[in-house]
Amino acid sequence: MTKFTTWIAGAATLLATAPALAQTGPIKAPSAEQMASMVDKGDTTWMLISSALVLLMSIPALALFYGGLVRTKNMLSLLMQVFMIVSIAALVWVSWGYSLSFTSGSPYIGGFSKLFLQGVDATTLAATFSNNVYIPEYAFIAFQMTFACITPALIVGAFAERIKFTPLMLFVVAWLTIVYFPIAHMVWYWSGPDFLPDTPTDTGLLWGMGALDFAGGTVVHINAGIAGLVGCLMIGKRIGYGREATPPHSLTMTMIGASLLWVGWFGFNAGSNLEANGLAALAFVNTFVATAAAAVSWAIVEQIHHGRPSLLGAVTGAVAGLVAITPASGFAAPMTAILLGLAVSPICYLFVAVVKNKLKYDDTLDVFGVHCVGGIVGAIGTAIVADPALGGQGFLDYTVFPAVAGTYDMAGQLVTQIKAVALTLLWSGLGSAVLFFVLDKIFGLRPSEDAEREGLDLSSHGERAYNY
Amino acid sequence: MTKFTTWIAGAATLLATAPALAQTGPIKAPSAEQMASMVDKGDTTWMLISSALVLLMSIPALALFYGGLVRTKNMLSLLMQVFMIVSIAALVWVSWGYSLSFTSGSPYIGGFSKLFLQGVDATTLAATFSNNVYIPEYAFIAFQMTFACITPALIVGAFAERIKFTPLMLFVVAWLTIVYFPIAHMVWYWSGPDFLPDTPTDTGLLWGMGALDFAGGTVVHINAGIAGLVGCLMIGKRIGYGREATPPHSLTMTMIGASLLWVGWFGFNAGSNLEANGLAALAFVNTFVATAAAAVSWAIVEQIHHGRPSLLGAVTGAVAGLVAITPASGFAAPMTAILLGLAVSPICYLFVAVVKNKLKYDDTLDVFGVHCVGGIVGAIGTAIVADPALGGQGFLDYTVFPAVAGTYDMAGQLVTQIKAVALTLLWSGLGSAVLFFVLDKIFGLRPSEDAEREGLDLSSHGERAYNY
Amino acid sequence: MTKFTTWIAGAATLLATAPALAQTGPIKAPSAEQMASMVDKGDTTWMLISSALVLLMSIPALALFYGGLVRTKNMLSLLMQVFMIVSIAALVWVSWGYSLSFTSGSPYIGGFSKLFLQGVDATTLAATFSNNVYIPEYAFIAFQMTFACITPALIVGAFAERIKFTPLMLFVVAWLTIVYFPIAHMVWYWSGPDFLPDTPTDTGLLWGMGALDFAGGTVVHINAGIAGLVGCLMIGKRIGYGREATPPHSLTMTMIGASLLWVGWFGFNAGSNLEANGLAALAFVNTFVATAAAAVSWAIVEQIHHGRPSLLGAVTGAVAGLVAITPASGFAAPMTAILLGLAVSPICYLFVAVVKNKLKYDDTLDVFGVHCVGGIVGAIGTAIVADPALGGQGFLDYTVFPAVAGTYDMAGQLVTQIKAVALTLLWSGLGSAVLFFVLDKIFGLRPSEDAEREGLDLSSHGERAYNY
Amino acid sequence: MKLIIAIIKPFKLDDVREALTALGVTGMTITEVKGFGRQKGQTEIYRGAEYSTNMVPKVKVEVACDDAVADRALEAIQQAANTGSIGDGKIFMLDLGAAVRIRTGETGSVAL
Amino acid sequence: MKLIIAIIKPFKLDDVREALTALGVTGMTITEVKGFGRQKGQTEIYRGAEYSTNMVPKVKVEVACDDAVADRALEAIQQAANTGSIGDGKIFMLDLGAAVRIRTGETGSVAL
Amino acid sequence: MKLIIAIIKPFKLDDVREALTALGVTGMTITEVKGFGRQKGQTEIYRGAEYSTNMVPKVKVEVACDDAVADRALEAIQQAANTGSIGDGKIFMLDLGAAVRIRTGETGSVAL
Ligand SMILES: Nc1ncnc2c1ncn2[C@@H]1O[C@H](COP(=O)(O)OP(=O)(O)O)[C@@H](O)[C@H]1O
Ligand SMILES: Nc1ncnc2c1ncn2[C@@H]1O[C@H](COP(=O)(O)OP(=O)(O)O)[C@@H](O)[C@H]1O
Ligand SMILES: Nc1ncnc2c1ncn2[C@@H]1O[C@H](COP(=O)(O)OP(=O)(O)O)[C@@H](O)[C@H]1O
Repeated sequence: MTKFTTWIAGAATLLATAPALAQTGPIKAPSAEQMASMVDKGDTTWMLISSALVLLMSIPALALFYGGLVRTKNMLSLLMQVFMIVSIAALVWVSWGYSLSFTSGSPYIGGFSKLFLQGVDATTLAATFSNNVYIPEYAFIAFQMTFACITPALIVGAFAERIKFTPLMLFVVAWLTIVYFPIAHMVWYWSGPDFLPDTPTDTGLLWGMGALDFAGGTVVHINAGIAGLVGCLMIGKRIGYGREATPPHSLTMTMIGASLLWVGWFGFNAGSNLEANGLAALAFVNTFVATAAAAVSWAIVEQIHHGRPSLLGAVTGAVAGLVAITPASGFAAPMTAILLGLAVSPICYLFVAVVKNKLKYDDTLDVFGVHCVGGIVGAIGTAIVADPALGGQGFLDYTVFPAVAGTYDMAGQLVTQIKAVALTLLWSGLGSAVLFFVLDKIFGLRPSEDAEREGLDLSSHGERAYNY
Repeated sequence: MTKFTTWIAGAATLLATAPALAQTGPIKAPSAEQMASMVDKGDTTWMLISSALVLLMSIPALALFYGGLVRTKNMLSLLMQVFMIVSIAALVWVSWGYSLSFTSGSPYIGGFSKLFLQGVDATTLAATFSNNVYIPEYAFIAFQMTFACITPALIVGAFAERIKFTPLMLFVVAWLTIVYFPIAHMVWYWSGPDFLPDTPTDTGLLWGMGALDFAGGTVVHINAGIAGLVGCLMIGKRIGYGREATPPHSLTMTMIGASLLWVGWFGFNAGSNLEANGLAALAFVNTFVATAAAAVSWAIVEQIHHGRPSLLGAVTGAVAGLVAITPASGFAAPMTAILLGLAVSPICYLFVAVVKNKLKYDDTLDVFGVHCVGGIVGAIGTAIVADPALGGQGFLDYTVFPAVAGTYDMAGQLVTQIKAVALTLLWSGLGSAVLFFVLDKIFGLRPSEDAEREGLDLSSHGERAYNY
Repeated sequence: MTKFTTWIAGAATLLATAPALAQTGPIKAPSAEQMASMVDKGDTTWMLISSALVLLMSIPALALFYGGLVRTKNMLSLLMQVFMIVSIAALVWVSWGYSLSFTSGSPYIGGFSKLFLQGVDATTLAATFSNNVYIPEYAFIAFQMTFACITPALIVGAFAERIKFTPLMLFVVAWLTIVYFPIAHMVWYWSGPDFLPDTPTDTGLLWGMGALDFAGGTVVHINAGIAGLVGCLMIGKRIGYGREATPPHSLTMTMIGASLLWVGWFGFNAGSNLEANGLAALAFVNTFVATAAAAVSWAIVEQIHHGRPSLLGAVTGAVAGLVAITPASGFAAPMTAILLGLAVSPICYLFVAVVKNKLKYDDTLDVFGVHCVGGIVGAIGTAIVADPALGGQGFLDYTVFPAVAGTYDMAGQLVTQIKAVALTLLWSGLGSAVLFFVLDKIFGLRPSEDAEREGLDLSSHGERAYNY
Repeated sequence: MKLIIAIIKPFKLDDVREALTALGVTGMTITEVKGFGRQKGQTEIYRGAEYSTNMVPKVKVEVACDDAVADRALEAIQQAANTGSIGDGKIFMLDLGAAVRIRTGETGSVAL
Repeated sequence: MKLIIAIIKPFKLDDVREALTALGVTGMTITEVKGFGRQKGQTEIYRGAEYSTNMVPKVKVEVACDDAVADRALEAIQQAANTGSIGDGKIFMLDLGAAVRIRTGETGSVAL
Repeated sequence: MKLIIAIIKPFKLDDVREALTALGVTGMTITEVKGFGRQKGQTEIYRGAEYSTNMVPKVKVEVACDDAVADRALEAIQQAANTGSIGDGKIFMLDLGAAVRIRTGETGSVAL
């Protein structure tokens, strides 16, 4: 079946579930009143629960995944960093983040029209990827808020066990502002399917170029991954790196974290469809099986390399699979999603177990090796698996109304994807470097040697994670 | 935009999604058959998943939040208490709780018409806050059941580490019956928007007075908080209180608990809207940002007071924020929700870190200082943030059909809120005191000194939480 | 109220929410285009979130429930086994499991028409239990995938602490193929309510016999439970069984696991309704209260037998209640669900605390005593509680169009249920025995004595769960 | 010099420390241990399997001190840790051949 | 009086305890420790980083006993804890200067 | 034979072990302990309640060795564990009456 018929059938569904429109056909540039009749409570529920799932990914999932991997004396610092980053990012998001990301402005960044959510209320709506389907704007804001919360939290793994708390919090505010919001705008901003035909240039830069990123491979993972690498290089290695053993203090916590990441990631990926329909279900299945495949393939690599598979390997593989399928989740077919999952683990393994040790950068929790590398694999892989010739979903041409399937050109798409990756690496890499540099000069990023030895839990927060 | 137009637009949505009504307009006092056409599966899904989220708040979230804060030897007792309270409360709820809370009776308590859920089946429906929108009655029962489960579980934190198990279970049954069900009835019972115009007095006492409590600030938090204070005063201090160090045995567990509380609380607050629409999304966003603000403001208070922020502080702040936004979650705007969050933490901090130490009551886990005080801040704050002049949602006048926005009077609302708080403090305070007194006389509430020293895990349950 | 009127009202709802049909009445054997208008996004959301909840049941819930009960040195092996079983089962499911389970073939097993999900795409649909209500096929695949993931994971508890990893993974692949998929097909496969009238024999064997299994009492619990018993008998007792104390290393983890199982089980049971309507809400309430009742009744049995209730008892009771209500969840009324919950705990207690010790089989985590025994209690109890005379939902006769309530015959149903149980016990018992035997001959199932003593964490995976 | 090893009930640690501090002994080392003795541990039952471990959590206090203080320290610990019930624990005293303060390298009683 | 300190393999604890009980020694104190020795610990690999700790979990058993029983106790432990493979552990014996039962204040061998 | 007991800072363990290995002492037993001493522990505050425990995590190293090596071992530990700041810890030395290797039953210095 071609992509085209898929979408024709999709349109049929649409018409049937929005009967008010049945007589008149889809409405171009609908009025606010018309839009109000284009909201389905099933979609609203889906967006709200997806938002809750993505928050679950940050707290407790990511905090536990990371925290379990550090030494006992730094466990609490990781929990605290993630918890506070989520809190601060949420405030920044509703204050200026949403406006800078999702209002019309330049191709690089949005405008100030919705600063502090002005103009948003319980009746305003946000567009989806289907003509004449809308969701409450607050639901969209909540969903996107969870993305702004988790992305900076991902970064901290790269320099875990050796960062001062307050400068880190300042970094997060600044990084969101000059790195994350612009990239989110470039990749995801557009005026929506009912309005784009009349305003074809009202999009973010990368969206306009046709870059495909279903749920945030570039915006979230490559973005955070490269920032982490820059951070760990600029902050330097941990005391005792390479000499002292630093076994994970609780793989139990890491496994809980990985499991909840998997569960929550359905909100992240299938929620990014913004509608509860067959495509969301497809993204769900893809997220499921790509992850499973990556867990299995990491285990197999370890079985071959070390003679036995480890839990840490399996869950790392699962996370790599989740990262890789993220940009492709709504574009791939289950079988190509499996291939993507099988492929990503050996590549990340190479970076985590070989390249890192060779180059001797101390990326404590492999934020670069898993999120950046896995994100790049996914971003590039998306160009392949999205091809309708391979059972993929292709893309919709939204410049016509109603939208129709575009003609897929895999080579061209590959180039576009690579450009998007490169731009993200550059923007985030440079932006992060400047921020780390400035903050280091002003406040110092690294705790004293004694504080680091004692552990950040006591030295930064005056607490221990455990007092058995 | 005024509240009024908000609701007009809301009505438009309603009409569009319930097309059968489009010709006829909303139906006053619809028949059972008519009602059957007023159910949206999106709402049903929302209520079911919200119910699951609120159960998650009790088990494991609250159990872990509390359990992590006690000494190892009492960890398991907290887990057990919360788990069994949930189980017992569920049985009490379907047996007589639902009937006493949500059927017509006196202004103080409901009647016996639905004892043991008689008359309820898979086709009966419950009203929402919108004209002509219904949900399956079982979904409403399930949702409210989770509230009846968590509220008594909140209380046990106040006298953790020193309570006998069986008398506590009896207390829960009695407290639900003479305290919780009446207060739930007083605050939340009414005959629904399609029927109230004809039966304007068929409401609970506080509902009739116009008290605003979106998701349970009085019913849940003030109610449980004051019961906890009474309990800890009557049971007395722990052995060694003030002399022995009692550091939290696992802040890791406490952080997991707080995170899951946050995630689950979206079901609690946004679910209390009973419908998946823009208002639910607003409650969701408010819950998100008020919590974030409170976590940040608690951390700042600690930074100022002690020179560094602690994880326990951050998560305590988050819970205080969740408590404070609960009654206001569907009334505030995001920016006023943030202000409420910023305000609640310093106030709770004062009680937890200063007042408690001054007055020397041993509220082990600060049920009073966080839930009761935070609940009062929220209940009173609701009168302010609900004001449409501040971007709030005001209230709907349901005595006319279809409902219209009422004229908001902040001063009057403040007085009403204070009355509701006072009544709850009194009713629950006195009711709890009587129950604790009677149960203490009959069974004794406190374990022997040896049992307390050994820890309740072994002495009450013959088990340890950990055998590493 | 009789079942009949319930379903009439249900049909009214249906008509109202699918207005395109209002003029024409329900459509027999609808075309693909017609079906496309029979999808409700509320249902789609419900199935997706239910799928996420069931995955949560496996990871982390079941892994923690089991892992907490073993000794520290084997904790990680349990986590790893469950995590990898889920991953492998997901791949097997989409590769050949879905086709073998849910396509037309023989009464015993499906065909190959959907191998590797061929023919499935984002527009294809799956039937529900209501005429003219469909859900995206991918959503159905995802939901059923989670069942295929958790069932083999349940088995491993029976021989925890003494199994080799790789042979276990091979067992899972083989067991799914020759045991699980056939039984799923026999119990759950049918051509759907709009097509069955024309193809009345296109069903699985047990479905055709009229066996009732709402959410998997036979397919999941009896099936896994008997496989576990066979496994633990064939693998033999742990070294030191009966001599060394093997107290649970972390009842905290077990309690977290049990709590998340409870929360996730709403997806399992109420999700099995495939639609978000009043029946799903009923299944939700039944799942809630049966579990609560079973937790309470286990605690009471312990109070009587040992003088105090234990947490392990309470959570074991809860799981037994969840197991027992599973097949009955959409058929019982809340009050009969409570009776079922009260009844199951003493029976499972007998097996776990008396029979096992008498017969001296080393079912490490009581997979047989809880899942198989509890599943049998539930399967047989279903025949009783489903009786409309006891407030149950009876069954629908789908051979007429539209479906009508069938005439309930409790004695006949009891016989049918017993036959289904017996067939499952036989099929799974024999199939599992053959598989264990063959794999033992080829690879050996049991680790060396030293490896077992050292613990599987280090010997199989080279890791420890904790390095405090 | 002597090395005193006391096995006490965990909740008596604070009392013992205060008693020793009163004698001018400020340094000590604490270990969590399990004790077997007359005191029977709780019988624990897990799903019907009984474990009667008679293993009881205790705290071990090790104090190095001058011969001059040793007897008084012994007595102080005995009194502070005493509850009169079974399982109160034991105190052992050994001869200490040498003591070194790592920071300074000082040896003998000044090192304590 | 003697203080016997035995470092043994954890799973041998029950055997050792039974052997000592058979001699009439009923009190003992147990500590979880880590041992370095000839026995090499597992090499653990975490995401490609190898940790070859050669640190092995052991259990330390401390028994105070009368001189009269000491040698037999030593032998009993040695036999009970023996598996014949590397890492079985060591037994050390020290002179015990004094012993006090905290509950009663009794001293000397009666205190044991 | 001597039994050397050193209480050191946890992060110095690797250094101490290397220093001892250099002397040919390959066996040792490690325990996690808590120390009270001059070094004040962190003041921890939990929701406004201050706990100034002055209890600091330390590691206890026990090494049995020949008289011949004992003094050098003492010195080696002192140097390896030294950071010059308060809380570096102590080393104690006791006379060891007997030593047995469980695996073989060997006694005396060969057993070490
Ligand atoms: N012979 C012994 N050697 C070492 N430790 C002992 C010995 N006897 C008792 N203990 C320790 O002292 C603790 C208290 O001893 P127990 O016999 O229970 O009580 P009591 O000293 O009051 O008679 C035990 O738990 C154990 O740790
Ligand atoms: N010199 C020593 N001092 C203290 N403990 C020792 C010493 N040598 C060995 N041990 C302890 O004994 C354990 C077993 O020693 P090891 O050399 O591995 O085996 P074996 O005693 O069979 O030769 C070690 O793990 C360590 O705990
Ligand atoms: N008298 C003592 N007996 C036993 N252990 C001691 C004694 N004094 C100190 N220690 C141990 O040595 C550690 C370091 O001692 P401390 O007084 O803090 O520093 P320093 O040795 O540098 O003066 C303490 O934490 C404690 O474990």
